[in-house]
Amino acid sequence: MIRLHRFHGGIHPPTHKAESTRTPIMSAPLPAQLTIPFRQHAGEAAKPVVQVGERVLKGQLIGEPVGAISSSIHAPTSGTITAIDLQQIAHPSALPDLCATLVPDGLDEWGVRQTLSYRQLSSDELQKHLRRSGIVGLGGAVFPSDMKLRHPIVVDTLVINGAECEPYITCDDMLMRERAEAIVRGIEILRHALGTDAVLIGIEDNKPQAISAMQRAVDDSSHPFKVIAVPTVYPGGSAKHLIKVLTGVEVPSGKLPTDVGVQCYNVATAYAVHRAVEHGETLVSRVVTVTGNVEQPRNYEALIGTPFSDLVALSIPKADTNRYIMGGPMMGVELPAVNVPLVKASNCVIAASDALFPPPPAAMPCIRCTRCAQVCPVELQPQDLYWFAQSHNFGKAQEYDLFDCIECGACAYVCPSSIPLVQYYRYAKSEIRARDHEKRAADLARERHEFRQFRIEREKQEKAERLAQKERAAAAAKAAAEAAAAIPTPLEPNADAEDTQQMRIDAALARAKEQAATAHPRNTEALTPEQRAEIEAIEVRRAHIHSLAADAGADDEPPKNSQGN
Amino acid sequence: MTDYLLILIGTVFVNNIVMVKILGLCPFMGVSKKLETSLSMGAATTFVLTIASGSSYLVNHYLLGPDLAYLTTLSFIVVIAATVQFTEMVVKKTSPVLYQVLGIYLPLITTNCAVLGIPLLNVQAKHNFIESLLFGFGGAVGFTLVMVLFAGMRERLEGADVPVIFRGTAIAMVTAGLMSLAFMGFSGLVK
Amino acid sequence: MTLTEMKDIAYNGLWKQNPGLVQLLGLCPLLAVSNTLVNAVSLGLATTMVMTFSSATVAPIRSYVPNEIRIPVFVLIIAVLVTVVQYLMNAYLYGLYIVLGIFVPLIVTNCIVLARAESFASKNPVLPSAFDGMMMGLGLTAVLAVLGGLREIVGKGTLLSGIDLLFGEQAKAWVIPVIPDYHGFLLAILPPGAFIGLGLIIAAKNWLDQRASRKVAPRPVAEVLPEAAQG
Amino acid sequence: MITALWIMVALAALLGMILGYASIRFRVEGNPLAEKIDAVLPQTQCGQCGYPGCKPYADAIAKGEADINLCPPGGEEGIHKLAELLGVEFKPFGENAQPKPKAVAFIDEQTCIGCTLCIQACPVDAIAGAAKQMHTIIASECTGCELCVPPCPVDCISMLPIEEQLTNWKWRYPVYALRQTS
Amino acid sequence: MKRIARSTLQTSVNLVFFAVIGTAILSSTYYLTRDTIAATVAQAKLKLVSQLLPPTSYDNDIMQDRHTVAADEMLGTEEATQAHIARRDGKPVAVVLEAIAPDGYSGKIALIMAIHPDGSLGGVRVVSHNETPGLGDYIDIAKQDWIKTFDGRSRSLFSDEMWKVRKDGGMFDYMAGATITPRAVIMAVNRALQYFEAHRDELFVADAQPAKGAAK
Amino acid sequence: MLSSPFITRPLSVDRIMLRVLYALVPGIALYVWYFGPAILVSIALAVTAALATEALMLKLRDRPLRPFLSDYSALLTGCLIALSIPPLAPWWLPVIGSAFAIAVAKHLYGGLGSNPFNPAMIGYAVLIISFPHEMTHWLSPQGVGQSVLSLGQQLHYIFTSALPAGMQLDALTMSTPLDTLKTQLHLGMTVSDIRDLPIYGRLAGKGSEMVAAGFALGGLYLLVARIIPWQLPLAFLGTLFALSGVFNLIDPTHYAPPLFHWFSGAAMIGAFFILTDPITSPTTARGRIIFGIGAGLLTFLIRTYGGFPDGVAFATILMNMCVPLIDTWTQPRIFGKKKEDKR
Ligand SMILES: Cc1cc2nc3c(=O)[nH]c(=O)nc-3n(C[C@H](O)[C@H](O)[C@H](O)COP(=O)(O)O)c2cc1C
Ligand SMILES: Cc1cc2nc3c(=O)[nH]c(=O)nc-3n(C[C@H](O)[C@H](O)[C@H](O)COP(=O)(O)O)c2cc1C
Ligand SMILES: Cc1cc2nc3c(=O)[nH]c(=O)nc-3n(C[C@H](O)[C@H](O)[C@H](O)COP(=O)(O)O)c2cc1C
Ligand SMILES: Cc1cc2nc3c(=O)[nH]c(=O)nc-3n(C[C@H](O)[C@H](O)[C@H](O)CO)c2cc1C
Ligand code: SF4
Ligand code: SF4
Ligand code: SF4
Ligand code: SF4
Ligand code: FES
Repeated sequence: MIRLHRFHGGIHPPTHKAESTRTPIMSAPLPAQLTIPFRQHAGEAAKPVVQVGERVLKGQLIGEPVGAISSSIHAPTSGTITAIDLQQIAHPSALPDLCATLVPDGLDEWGVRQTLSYRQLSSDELQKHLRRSGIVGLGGAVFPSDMKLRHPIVVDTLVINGAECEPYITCDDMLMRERAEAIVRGIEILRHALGTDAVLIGIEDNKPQAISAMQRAVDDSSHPFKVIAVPTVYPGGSAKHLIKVLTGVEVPSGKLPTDVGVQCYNVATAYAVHRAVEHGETLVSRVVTVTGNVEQPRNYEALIGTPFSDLVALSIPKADTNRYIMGGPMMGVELPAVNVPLVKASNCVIAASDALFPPPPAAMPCIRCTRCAQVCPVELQPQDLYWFAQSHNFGKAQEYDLFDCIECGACAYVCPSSIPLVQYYRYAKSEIRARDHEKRAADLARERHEFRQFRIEREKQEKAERLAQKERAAAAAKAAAEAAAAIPTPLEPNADAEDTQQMRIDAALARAKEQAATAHPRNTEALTPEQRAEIEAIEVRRAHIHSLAADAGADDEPPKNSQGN
Repeated sequence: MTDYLLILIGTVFVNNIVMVKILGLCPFMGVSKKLETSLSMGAATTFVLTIASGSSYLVNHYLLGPDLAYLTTLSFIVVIAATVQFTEMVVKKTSPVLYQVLGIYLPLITTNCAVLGIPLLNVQAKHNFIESLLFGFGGAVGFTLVMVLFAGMRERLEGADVPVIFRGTAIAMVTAGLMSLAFMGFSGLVK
Repeated sequence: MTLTEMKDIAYNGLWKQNPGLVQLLGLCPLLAVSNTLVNAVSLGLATTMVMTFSSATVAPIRSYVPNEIRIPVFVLIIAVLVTVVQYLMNAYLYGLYIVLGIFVPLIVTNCIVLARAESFASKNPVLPSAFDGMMMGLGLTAVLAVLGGLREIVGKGTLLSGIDLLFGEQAKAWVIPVIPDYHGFLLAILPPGAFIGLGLIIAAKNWLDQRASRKVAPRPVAEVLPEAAQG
Repeated sequence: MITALWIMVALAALLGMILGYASIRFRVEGNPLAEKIDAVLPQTQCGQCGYPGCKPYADAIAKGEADINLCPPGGEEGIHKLAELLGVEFKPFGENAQPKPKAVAFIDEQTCIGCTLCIQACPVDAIAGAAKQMHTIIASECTGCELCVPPCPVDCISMLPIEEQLTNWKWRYPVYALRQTS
Repeated sequence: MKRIARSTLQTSVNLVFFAVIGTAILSSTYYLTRDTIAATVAQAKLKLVSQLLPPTSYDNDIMQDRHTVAADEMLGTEEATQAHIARRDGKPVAVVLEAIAPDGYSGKIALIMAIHPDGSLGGVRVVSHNETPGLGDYIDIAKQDWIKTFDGRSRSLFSDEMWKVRKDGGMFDYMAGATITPRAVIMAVNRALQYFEAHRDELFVADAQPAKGAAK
Repeated sequence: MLSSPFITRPLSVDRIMLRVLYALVPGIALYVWYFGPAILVSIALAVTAALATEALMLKLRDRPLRPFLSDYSALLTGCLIALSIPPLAPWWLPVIGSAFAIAVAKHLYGGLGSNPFNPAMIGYAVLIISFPHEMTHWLSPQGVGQSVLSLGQQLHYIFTSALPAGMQLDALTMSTPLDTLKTQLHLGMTVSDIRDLPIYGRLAGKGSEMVAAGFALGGLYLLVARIIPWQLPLAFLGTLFALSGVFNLIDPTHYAPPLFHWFSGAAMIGAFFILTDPITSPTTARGRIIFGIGAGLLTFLIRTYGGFPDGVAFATILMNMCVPLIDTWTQPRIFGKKKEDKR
């Protein structure tokens, strides 16, 4: 038996899971129209690769990844792309984002499905396949799963996250109950790709059926995986905390689990991996819980892009429902409208009414009771973070480890003053990020400005020098002319034209020289590695600027010509 | 030995130079906005004050004597001013940031009443050399202590919903008042 | 020195840059000897005198003093002036001298005296300097008077107590019992009362400034900062 | 009286010597403070502060010649930072120097005649284009200083406020319910 | 090197210049006001004494007719003090003594008292004290007349038992809630009277002459 | 639009404060039992003044009245002030104390949650330095004083400061046990002699020891209900016990025993109700221990050597001054950070 560990804090809100686990997962019917956002994962949004009016097949690529952290987007069913434009999506900002609109033809016709035998695949090939298949973490962070296989450090433990700690959500629970065998196969693929020995499947002990289903599947598969019941406590499903509970290892602040040799995947992600590898199915659907203030709370397997309104209608919302929450009540976001589309991150939608989730009473000032600190799983001092955030003292907030906050909301849950703590933290975090961005822009601008001034100064000097030279030459010429009787002096304009020509060449030369000089900073002995790294970073930036400036300089030259003309 | 300890405790807490003797208030109010600044200012003052009380004892005892008592203030202040100016030059050279942060207050250490007040009180209390030094050092430590505590509170107050007309110096004054109220609790501890 | 210059200097000293309320300099005597109106005004006037003369002295010699001994020399001048005042008080106002105690010699280190010598007198000619010294001193005296009066009324219920120290026995009759049969609120007379009282006065000034600034309509850009518009 | 004079002479001579020595020995050159100030300024280089760019303004502040509330692009935030750095009180903007919303320049491509005047005005080389050709602004390099606007002979440059998008969206400050209901 | 030396010298000379002028001014003021100050100080003390002894009751220059009293435990003093003698027609009328009550509520209470040759008190005054304002400071004549209860009391008329506050069975009033202060004062005065009894002859030295030289 | 989380646990500031008020009930009941009902008048006066000042200040600051008047914090401040001053005091004493506490110590700082000093203790400190005379006349416990006043006579005294003809204030009041101890030690008595005086009971002052026990009982309820953290009372009472124990062992004739310290003065109410004010005490576990130890040390020093009979109030506000620094310097390790990583 494995020894379990504990983490500080945590809360025990009422779970409300029983309501939506009474009936099996139901396939949602094909909606009349699908809206597929191109940004459904962490990192860069995907780039559309289809045209409006184009017919697409189910599983066909419609958006391809851009850059390192990105993923693919696929058509959830066969049909016609009718628009690629800005549409409202499930985001707290209520701002629109780029989406494809797909009108299904009702055939649900699959495109090419490339199945693979994972044992023959290298980790690298598997990564490529997952990226092509649009597999992202379905535990909430939607981080591209292929990236999580790309790790420099040996990973010796694979943790599978079946905790599902948030109230109301049951999609993972139902998935484990009904498709345990497929999940185990997915886990085996991930294990193979990571090359780990130990696999720990952590499931909260309030899901006995899921635990036994998973145990049975593991036993049947005869893989040496361990299914472990972990104590029910929110946020026990947070990757770092689950790892702490299962292995006793604390992932250091600001580091990734892989840095301590552990990797963590959600059960639904494992299932999606299984479908992608062994059935060739790209990620076009997911299981989502519809619960809360509805007549028939249950789980649906629904296509990505399905309007939430369709799903909710299936479960029949009660009359007093007045808003909808995507995700759980602790970390979810309120939907700006009920017809926004289901995305890969949507594990749950809760119909809410004021009776179910009473609006919080007016916030009172913080009385420093530290109930928040007692429940914070990261052992932060939420009351201090709040104090700094509300007074815009961001430096101090950062000093007090604001960025270690996982926004779990446990603090706000217990706060007797009903302060929207998490919102303060999010506010402070976005401000700090924006400021960092501005700071970088300012540094860049300074360098560009300084470089420009340097260039102008140098050009002025050179011009002056040449003028002096010319005068000297003229004097010499005059003397010579006087000596050799009256020969007309050369015309000024001519000299000038020559001069500008010369000047350009000189400038280019000087620029090259200067670049050579700055590219190798002096004074580099006896530096710490950090300083070296910093210098290197600066060099990279500088080189970039110079190349830009050089371009601009090239553009600069014509004007001189025009003056000369 | 216990006498010396009592002098130290007495000057730091019971007869705290700022809160009870009401000396040295301008830097106390001026340089206490940030914890770090107040610590540095405290250190600079401690340095100057200890030297000032030692050297003024020497001046008073060996140079002036009872006949020239009327020169006390003049000679003390010249010695102190020179000490401060010297410290200023050294700080400016060695730590420009500290110099900037201490700003106008560094030359104003000269006019920190405590720096003259303590030597004068030393003369009044007929302290010997060691006692004078301890008195100066203790006074400065007391000064640093309250300034650091005060700075801590002011930093925290930054986030408070203080009525507009009280923001800044007014609430700082009130806080200083409540601090001196608290320091009255020490009264009688060392007679 | 033109009239507007004088007005500016006076306005700065008495209100805008008031030493006690805005610059927060010269706080020690301000807080320590403002327990009665008489003490407060006496020390204030003594300080004003010193400031006027010190500024007047510093201004003419300012260009002859090398930088590195600037402060010692200024302080020396101030110290001489203060000690002279001290002896005069000792000789002719003995009772008051005893009451004001150590704070008379401490005028030497009253920050505001040196601060004005440094920041004004060392950059301006004699007349404006002397006037500035006087106005700053009067500004401090005014705050001292308000604080002293306030503390005396709240603390003791009287005004002008101790006036006999200045004008002899017969002046005892001048003491005004503002609140008859008053219990006395000692807090006001003790150091905490001084701090809190000054805090309240500063707040009151803020309040007045706030009200005043609301009344003034925003002026057009060019008028406010002609230099900036040109630069 | 004579003794008094002698004592003071001796004291003064001694201290004078110490100070005279120290003033040479501990002399400092340059002003490291200006660089610290410059690091706080937004580097928009717009000259709204009345100085030809951020660095000159920083120098002026360091010398005590300029006030800290003259840089509108820095915002109140910037004044706070300067106040903190210099250990002085915060000072709000004057009525004539209020910050504007952030913007980038945009060249109307139809109107641009390619005169290159804007290129010469831009302090950070954020405009690309050749003579007699249409110019464009590298939006990511533009600091929004507006210096390119006045030189343009055909008024084709306009400042577009930076709009909020998903990528630069920020969480809002929670509205304090208490003050609302009052 | 030379630069340093020159600068050093220059600074020095400069500072000396100002110091000389300053000292000269200061010294002159001092010498000009010295006598006035001495007179004022004596006057102040005389005023205090006049509260203890009616000026009409003696005819000598009481400030000059004085001698030094060594520190004594009975007086509570730690340094030598001055005793002044009042005479009428050459005969001693009273001696003015300084005493200290060491055990006030907040430290020492300095007293001055006039004692007639018969051991009765001319009067007592508190010169300085740190008692709680509003509570223990009623011993100060500026606050209340309590201290006048000592007028005319003597040890020959009242036994030790009577030299207590009423609460402890003695004859002195007190203010409820502040008995420590009066206890200290009463005890100090009683002790001073005992000292007087023991040293009566030394105190009234017949040939006590006007002290030579002015007060410092 | 609201942001997550959308559910909260049903607890609120007013409920916390209300429970603290409930916890004061046993102490107050015993107070009435031993000293008569005058204290109830005092509480009523202080609470009324506190609420009125709170309302006035909220109005001046342009803040909503209802949520803040009904959070019971001003009520609690008023109660604690009334409990720390003599019950038979002129009416203006509790009124000035509460008004000062709420107006200056609380609202100038921004009201609930922002005040660095414990308002009640500031109120007490202002009163004791301004009106030492009124603040040192405590009612004798019933059966000890020479005479007893009826409730009517007490009310009459409170509002007019006039006693029934021929009665002396002294006959009704006495110094507190701590004060008496100090005075008598000053006069040369030994601790054991002093404790034979009629005003002393088994542990400390007659009557007042039981009141302290009542507060301790209420305090235990607060501990069990997790309204207050355990570190504060433990560190405070522990330090007080240890210090007085050591001194008592060394010299029992001049130093009172630990239990005497525990059950006299404001030690119990201080340990459970005053030091624990969440707003003015540290937020970290280690900080709370330091705070408690500091307060215990200062209380003992002031009681034994200082000028005031009890030191709890001054110890509290002196330690309040240190809270920001204590908090800054005792930040706990966070998840995933090693000790050395700490700033
Ligand atoms: C910026 C970023 C970079 C990451 N890089 C890696 C990586 O290189 N390798 C990896 O295995 N996981 C990586 N992850 C994923 C994390 O290990 C983690 O699984 C993921 O953030 C989801 O965690 P959950 O929300 O706790 O938040 C990265 C995550 C983020 C946000
Ligand atoms: C507060 C919090 C609670 C979480 N709860 C769960 C959970 O219950 N189940 C889960 O799979 N992931 C949960 N996550 C996300 C995990 O940290 C992590 O992102 C996920 O397990 C990584 O797997 P994936 O990349 O396959 O999604 C939670 C994250 C946070 C911050
Ligand atoms: C703050 C404070 C200051 C006090 N100051 C004095 C004082 O100056 N003189 C005094 O005799 N008692 C003073 N007391 C009172 C003593 O503590 C003590 O109660 C009193 O002297 C004993 O009087 P009783 O014997 O009449 O009860 C003070 C008490 C307190 C609380
Ligand atoms: C456990 C606890 C103890 C408290 N103790 C005090 C106290 O000692 N003094 C006080 O004025 N308020 C006290 N309060 C009330 C409230 O916190 C106090 O009025 C605030 O300091 C006002 O901002 C207490 C509240 C709680 C919950
Ligand atoms: S939201 Fe942040 S501060 Fe609050 S409990 Fe969670 S991790 Fe801690
Ligand atoms: S739970 Fe709320 S009231 Fe309590 S300390 Fe935390 S933020 Fe403040
Ligand atoms: S106003 Fe413009 S030029 Fe001046 S500092 Fe600010 S950004 Fe730089
Ligand atoms: S493009 Fe125009 S607005 Fe942008 S930085 Fe250049 S000059 Fe300024
Ligand atoms: S420090 Fe400025 S007057 Fe005392």
